[in-house]
Amino acid sequence: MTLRVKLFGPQARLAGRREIAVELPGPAPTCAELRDALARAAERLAPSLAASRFAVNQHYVRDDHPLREQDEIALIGMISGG
Amino acid sequence: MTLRVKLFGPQARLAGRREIAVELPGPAPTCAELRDALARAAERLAPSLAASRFAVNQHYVRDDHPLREQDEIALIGMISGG
Amino acid sequence: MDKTPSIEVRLVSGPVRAARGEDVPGVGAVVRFEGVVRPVEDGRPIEALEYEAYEPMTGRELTALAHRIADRHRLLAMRVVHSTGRVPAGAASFLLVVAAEHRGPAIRAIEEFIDRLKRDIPLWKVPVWAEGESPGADHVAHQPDHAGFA
Amino acid sequence: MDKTPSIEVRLVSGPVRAARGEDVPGVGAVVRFEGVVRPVEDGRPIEALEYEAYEPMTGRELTALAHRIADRHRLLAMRVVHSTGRVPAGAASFLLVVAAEHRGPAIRAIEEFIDRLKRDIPLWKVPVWAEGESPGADHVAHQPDHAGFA
Repeated sequence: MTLRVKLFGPQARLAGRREIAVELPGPAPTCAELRDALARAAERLAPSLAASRFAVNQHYVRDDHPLREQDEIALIGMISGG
Repeated sequence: MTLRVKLFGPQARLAGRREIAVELPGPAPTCAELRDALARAAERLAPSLAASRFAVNQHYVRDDHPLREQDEIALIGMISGG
Repeated sequence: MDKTPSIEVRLVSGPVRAARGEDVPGVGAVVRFEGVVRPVEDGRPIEALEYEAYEPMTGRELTALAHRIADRHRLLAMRVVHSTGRVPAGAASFLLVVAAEHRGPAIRAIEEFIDRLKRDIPLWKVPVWAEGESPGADHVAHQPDHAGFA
Repeated sequence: MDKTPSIEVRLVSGPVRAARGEDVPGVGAVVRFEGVVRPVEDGRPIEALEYEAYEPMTGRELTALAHRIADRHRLLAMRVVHSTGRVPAGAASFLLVVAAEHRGPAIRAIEEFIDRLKRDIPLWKVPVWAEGESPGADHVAHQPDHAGFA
């Protein structure tokens, strides 16, 4: 399935785009699998991925969270408010 | 000699006055001796004296500081700014 | 304190506060502390606190303390304002503003300044009890009212 | 920072700030934190920071955090304002005001809120380099300028 992941801030600059599409096999891939796929799809994101979290449909989820094609997925990393 | 000690805030209320005169023997009594004499001269001050300091001529001094009759002496205790 | 706190959260487009020409350059954190007179002292309602200083010693000691704290925490700016005389409940008697490059030193400077203030600076406060509240024997029994000292 | 800090100390007669009708009763300490955009990022001059949020998640997480901190420290009031978009150097991008009975919880609430903000809240900043500063390869090499995202 194709998952679309929103990018923000420095990670959007690193990837050169605000959204990235990733192909993942299986009916319900997890966030952990998405993380690995992102590192391959956008090399420049790789160093910041370990310290990043995912939000699915606007809520933080854990790495074992299963993903569906219609989910709104956001990569939340390199944050620094204040 | 006669020493005049300025009182402030709660200690002035406790003693019922803003200045108290204390008689002390000797040519150069110390602040420690003054403290003891104050406790006798104004019983209601006694509980707060151990945690009080003296200022002489507008500067904090130690307990062994020798006092002269013309000194401006202030009892600095029960302070609570802010 | 089982009341619900008043909470307001907003995202705004653009600055929360514009740049000010008079600011010291390089500031990253401004912390402002206001000490407010609470309406109760030792469990009894008060109208006000009456503050006393011992000038010029009080001002001199406050200034020396401000310099020590500013040096230790490498502050860029510091402002201290303290009341003397009568301050009604709900009003502020003390203002401390510090500016620093980073928030850690700014916050530590605030804490340390107030700790030192309460220990070392010749400043006193005396409660002015609310009307109808008779002064307790343990506080000002057979003492003249604070007004008698004015 | 070997400049002499700007230090001002004053004793004033009467309140430093008058009582305000709208205040929550019982307040003893009001602490206000302002986060200001510094003119340098990673050692290079910037013109501004560009803040991004992910709404409505950002506002919802900020509000939840405010309630958690207010409960834990028994605050009487809390106000949070954060910028999105461009904030020039010297301007404030973040304002946090807390009111509590005592200063300890107020100061701890400020510290804890900011720690959590930087760890948990979806907010990002991107430097807008000062004119004449070419972006370093380690930062934004062959990336479109942030304006390309607007």
